[in-house]
Amino acid sequence: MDWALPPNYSTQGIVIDQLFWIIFWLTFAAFVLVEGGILWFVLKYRNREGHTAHYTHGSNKLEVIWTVIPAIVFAVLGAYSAGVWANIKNPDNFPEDALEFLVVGKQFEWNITYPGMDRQLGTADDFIVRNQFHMPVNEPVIVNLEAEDVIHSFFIPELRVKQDAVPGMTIPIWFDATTTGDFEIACAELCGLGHYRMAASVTVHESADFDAWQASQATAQAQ
Amino acid sequence: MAHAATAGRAPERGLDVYTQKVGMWVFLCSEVMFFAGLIGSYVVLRFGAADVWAEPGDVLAIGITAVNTFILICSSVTMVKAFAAAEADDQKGIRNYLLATTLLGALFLGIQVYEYTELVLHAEWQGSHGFTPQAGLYGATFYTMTGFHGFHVLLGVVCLAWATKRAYAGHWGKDNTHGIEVLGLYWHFVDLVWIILFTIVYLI
Amino acid sequence: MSEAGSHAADGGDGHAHPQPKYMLIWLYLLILTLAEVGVAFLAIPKWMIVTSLLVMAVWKALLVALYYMHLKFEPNRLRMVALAPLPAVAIMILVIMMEYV
Amino acid sequence: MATIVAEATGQAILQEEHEQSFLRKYIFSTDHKVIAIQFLFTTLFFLAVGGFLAMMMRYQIAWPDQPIPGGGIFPESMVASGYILPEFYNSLVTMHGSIMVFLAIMPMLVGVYANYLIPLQLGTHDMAFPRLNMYSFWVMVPAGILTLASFFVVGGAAGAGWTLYAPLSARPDLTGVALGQQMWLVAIVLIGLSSIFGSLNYITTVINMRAPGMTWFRMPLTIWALFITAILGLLAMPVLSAAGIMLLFDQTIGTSFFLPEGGGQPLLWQHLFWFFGHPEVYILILPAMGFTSEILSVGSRKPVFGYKAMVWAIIGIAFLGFIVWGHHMFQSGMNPTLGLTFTVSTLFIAVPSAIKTFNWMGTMWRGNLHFHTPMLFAIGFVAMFAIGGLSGIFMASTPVDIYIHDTYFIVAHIHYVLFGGSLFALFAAIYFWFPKMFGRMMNEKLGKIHFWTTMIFFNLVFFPMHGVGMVGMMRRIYDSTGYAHLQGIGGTNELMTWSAFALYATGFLFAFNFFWSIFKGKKAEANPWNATTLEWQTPSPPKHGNWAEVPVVYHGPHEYSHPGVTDKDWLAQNERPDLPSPAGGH
Repeated sequence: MDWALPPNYSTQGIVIDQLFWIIFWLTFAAFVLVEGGILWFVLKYRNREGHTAHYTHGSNKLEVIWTVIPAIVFAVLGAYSAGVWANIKNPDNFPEDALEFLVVGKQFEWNITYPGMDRQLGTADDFIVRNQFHMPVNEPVIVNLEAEDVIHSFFIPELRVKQDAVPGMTIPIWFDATTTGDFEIACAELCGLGHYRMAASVTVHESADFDAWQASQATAQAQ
Repeated sequence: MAHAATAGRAPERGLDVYTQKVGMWVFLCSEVMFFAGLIGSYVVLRFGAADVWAEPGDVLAIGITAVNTFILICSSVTMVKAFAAAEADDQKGIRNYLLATTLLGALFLGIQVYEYTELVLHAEWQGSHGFTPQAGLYGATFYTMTGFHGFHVLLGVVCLAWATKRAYAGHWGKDNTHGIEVLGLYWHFVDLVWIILFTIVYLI
Repeated sequence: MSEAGSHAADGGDGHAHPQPKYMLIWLYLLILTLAEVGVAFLAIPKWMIVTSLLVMAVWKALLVALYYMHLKFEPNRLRMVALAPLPAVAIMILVIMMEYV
Repeated sequence: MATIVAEATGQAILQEEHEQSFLRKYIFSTDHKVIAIQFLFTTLFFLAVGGFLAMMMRYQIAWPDQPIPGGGIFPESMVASGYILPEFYNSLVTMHGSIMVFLAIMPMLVGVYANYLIPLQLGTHDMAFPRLNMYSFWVMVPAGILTLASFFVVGGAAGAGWTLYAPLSARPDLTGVALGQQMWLVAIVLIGLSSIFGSLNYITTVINMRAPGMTWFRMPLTIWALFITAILGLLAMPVLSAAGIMLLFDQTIGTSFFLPEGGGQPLLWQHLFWFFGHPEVYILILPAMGFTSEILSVGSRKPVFGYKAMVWAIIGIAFLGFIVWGHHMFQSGMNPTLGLTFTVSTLFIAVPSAIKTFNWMGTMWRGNLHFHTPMLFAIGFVAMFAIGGLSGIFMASTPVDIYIHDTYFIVAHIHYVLFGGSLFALFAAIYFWFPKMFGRMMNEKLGKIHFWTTMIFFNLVFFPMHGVGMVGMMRRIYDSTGYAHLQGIGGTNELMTWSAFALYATGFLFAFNFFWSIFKGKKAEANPWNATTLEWQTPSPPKHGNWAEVPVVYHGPHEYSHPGVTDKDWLAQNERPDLPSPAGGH
C-alpha cells in the first residue's frame, strides 16, 4: 500500500507540496486534539455510581479563544495560499519568453500543437501530435488549454499541474519540469464514457533533444 | 386560566403579521431567487457577448409591450382597489375590481401570445425570418424570461378568477380581507418583475 | 376556526395603516413608463440610457413594493423578510460578472 | 381570548381525527407527523437504492477486469456479458450522488425531522400551511419515480455527474443520454418545488407560531438549525430550478445558454449550480449539527455548552455559505482573482464549524455520559465530522487544491461530511426520536452493534480514499489500472470495496431493527430519554393536533442537572415557572 504524493518534478510542486504538508501537520494536531479530547471525555465522564454532571452554560472566554485562534490560523494560511496561487495561476505572473503550446482536449484525446523551431505558435512550422506531449527540461512552458466538445481537465500528477479545459475558452497555464523522464497526462473531469482512458504521455527532454525531436516531427509531418 | 399569573397565554409575537401574509412574503423571497437565476444569467450572458443583442425596437415591438406594461400597472391598481374595497366592506367594489384585475391579467396574456406569434412568424433577426427560442442567446433568454413571467401571470389569473368567483358569493368583506391581500402581494410581485423585465429586455 | 377567531389568535393585523393614494402612484408609474420608452430612443451615449433606465426601473419597482405591496406600512421585521434575498441576488450577479473583468 | 381559541382549536383537531377516512389519515394526510413518517419511509428506501448503486461502483473499481456476479440480470445496455459498461458506470456515479443528496439525505434531514420536530418542539398544533406540507411530499414522489424510471429508458440514466457540468450534460450527442438526463432535470425541478413548499412552511411556522414563552433564544438548537436550513433552501433551490430549466431547454428545444457554439457560457452553469450547491452542502449538515447538539446534551445530562455561540455559528455559516461557492471551481478556468476571494471566505467559514466542534466537546466535558445508541452516533458524528472538516482545509487552500481537486481526496472529504456527518447524525436522530414517532423503542443491543460496525467499516471504506487521492486517483474513473501512477493502489481499492460491502450489510441490520421495532419494540413512555424539550412532554406518539392544551415555556431548551431541581436531573421547558433559568449561554 502506497499512500503518498507521487514524486514531484516541478518548481511549482515544491511549494504546493510544502503547503500540503504544513496543512497536514496543522490538521493532524487538530485531529489529535479533537479525537483525543473526545476519547478522554468519553472515558473520564462516563456515567457511573455517584457521578453527576457539572451544571454550566459555557464560558465566553473559551468561546473567544476558540474563535480567535482558528481565525488567525486560517487568516495566515489564506494569505500564504493566496500568494502562492497568484504566482501559479495569474497570467500577469507568468514567466516571459516561455515556450508556448496549444493543447486541445476532445473526447477522448489530447491534441498538442507544437510551436516548431521558431518557438512561435500560429506560424507555418507548427505541427500537431496526438496524445504525446514533449517538453524541454528546466524551462518554463505555457500551455494554452482549449476543448472542442466538453470540459476536460489537464492533469499531470508528477508536475502538480491541473487545469480544466473549457469549450469556448482559452486558458493559459505555466509549469516546468526539473527532470527528464516519462509521465502521464490524465483527464480529471468527467467527460463521457471514455473519461477513464483519456490519457496521453508526457516526455521531458534535454533542451537539445527536444529541438531534435521537434525537427524530426516536423520533417515527418511534412512528408 | 391556570397560568394567568404568568406572561399570558398568547403565542409569541412573531412578526406581528398574520401567518398567511408572512408565508406569502417568504414565498416571494424564493420567487425573487428564481427570477434572479434567470435574469442574472441574462445579464451575465449579455455582458459577456454584447454583440448578439439587437437595438431596442429592431426585433421586439416596443409599442405593444409598452401598452402591455400599462395594462399590468392598471391591473395592479385595480388589485389594491379591491383590497381597499374589502377593507371598507364594499361588496360591489370587491366584485368589480377583482373582475377587472382578472380581465386585465387575461388581456396581458392575450397580448403576449399575439406578440410571440408575431415574433415567431414575422420578425427578422440576423438575416433569418422568424425570431424563435433557437435564435441564439437573444431568443433563448427573451423567451425564457418573458415566458416564465407569463406563466406566473397565468397562475395569478387562475387564482384571481377563483377569488372573483368567491367575491360573487359574498365571501370577502371587512372581516375577510386576508385572501385578497395575500393574492394581491403575489400579483404586485408579478407586476414588479415585469417592470424590471420590460426595462432590461425591451429597452436596453 | 372562524376567520374572526383566526384574527384574534394571530395577534391581529392592526388595520389602522393609512390608505395610500393608489391612483397617484398609478399616475407616477404611467409617467415613468412613458419616460422610459422615450429615453430608450434618445440620441445620447448608451451608458447614459442604460443608467437612467435602470434608475427608473428601480424607482417604479420601489413604488410598487412600498405602496401597492404596503411595505411602507409594515413592521420592520416583515421588511427584513422581504429584503432578505436581495444581498444574495447582488452577490450572485456581481461575482459571476467578475468572470469578464 | 386567544387562549380560548387555541384550546378550542386543539380539541377541534383532536375530534377531527376520528372523522377522517383512511385515505385522509394515512395517505393524503395534512398532519405533519404523518407526512414526516411518509418522508422517512421514502427516504430510507432511496438510501438503500443509492447505496446499492455505490456497491456496483465499488465492485467495478476493485475488479475492473472481472465480470460482476449476477450481472446477467441487468439489461445488455447496462451490463454487457457480465461487465459493467463505462456509460452505465457514469450513470451509477451520477445517480448515486443525485439520489443520496436529493432523495435521501436532504429530505431525510428536512422532510422528516423539520416536519416532525418543528411543531412539536415549538409547541404548536401543526404547520402554518398543512396542505402545502402535504403537497411537498406528494411533489417529491413523482420526482423519485422519474429518477428510478430513468434507468430504464433508451440511453439510460443521466451520466454527466451529479454536478451536471455543461456541455456534457447539455449535448445528448456526446453522452448518448437524452431522455434520462431530461427526466433527471424534471425531477430536480420537482424536488426544488417540494423543498420550497417545505421551507416556506418551516420558516413561517418558526417565525409566527411559537408557543407562549418560546422566545427565539429558548428554541432548541435543532429548531435553530432547521430554521436556518430552511432559509438556505428557500434562497438556493430556486436558483437550481432556474438553471435546471435552462439546461433542460438546451437539451430539448435547442437553446444555447451553456453551449459555446451558440454563444453560451459553460462556466455560467457551474456558477449557478454551485451558488445553489454550496448552501446545499450546509443544508445537508446544519440539521445534523442541530440533532447532535441536542442529543449530546441529553446524553451528557448537561446544558449545551455555549448555546448562543452555537446559534450565532449557525447563522454565520448561513451567511458565509452564500459567498464561498467558487471554491468548487478553483481549477475550472474561473478568473484567478476570484479564486483569491473565495479562498479567504472559504477559510473563514471553517471558523464557525470549529466553534461548534469545540462546543460539542465542551458539552461532554464534566458531563455524566450515558452511552445509549443515539448518544453513540452523536459522538461518532463529532469525531467523523471533525475529520471531514479538517480535510476540507486542504481544498480551501487553492495551491493544494490544484493537486487534489477531482481526486479521491475530495471523495473522501465529501463522504466524511455527508456520511460520517449527516448520516451518522441521522442515525442518531432516528434512534432518538423513534419512540416518539412510533411509540416503541428500537432495540438497544442491535443499535449498539449497528453503531460499532458502521463506525469501523465506514472508516475502512473512506479513510483510505484520502490515500488513493494523494496518489492521484481521479474521481469518477471506470478503470484506474491503465495509469502508471495508479499501479500501487489496487490492494487499497479492494480493501475499500470489501469494507463497503460490509458497511452496506450493516444497513440491513439497521433496517431489521427499524421494522422489527415498529411492531415488536418495547413500548415507549412519553419521555424515555428524560429530555427537556416540548415533544417529550406529550404522549408517544402524540395525538393528531399534538396538544390538548398548548404548553407554556418557562426555560431554555437544554436544562439538565439544574441545581434547583433535586428529584431528577432534567427540567422540562414547560414546568416549574418558579425556577429562574438562563435563556442561553453566558
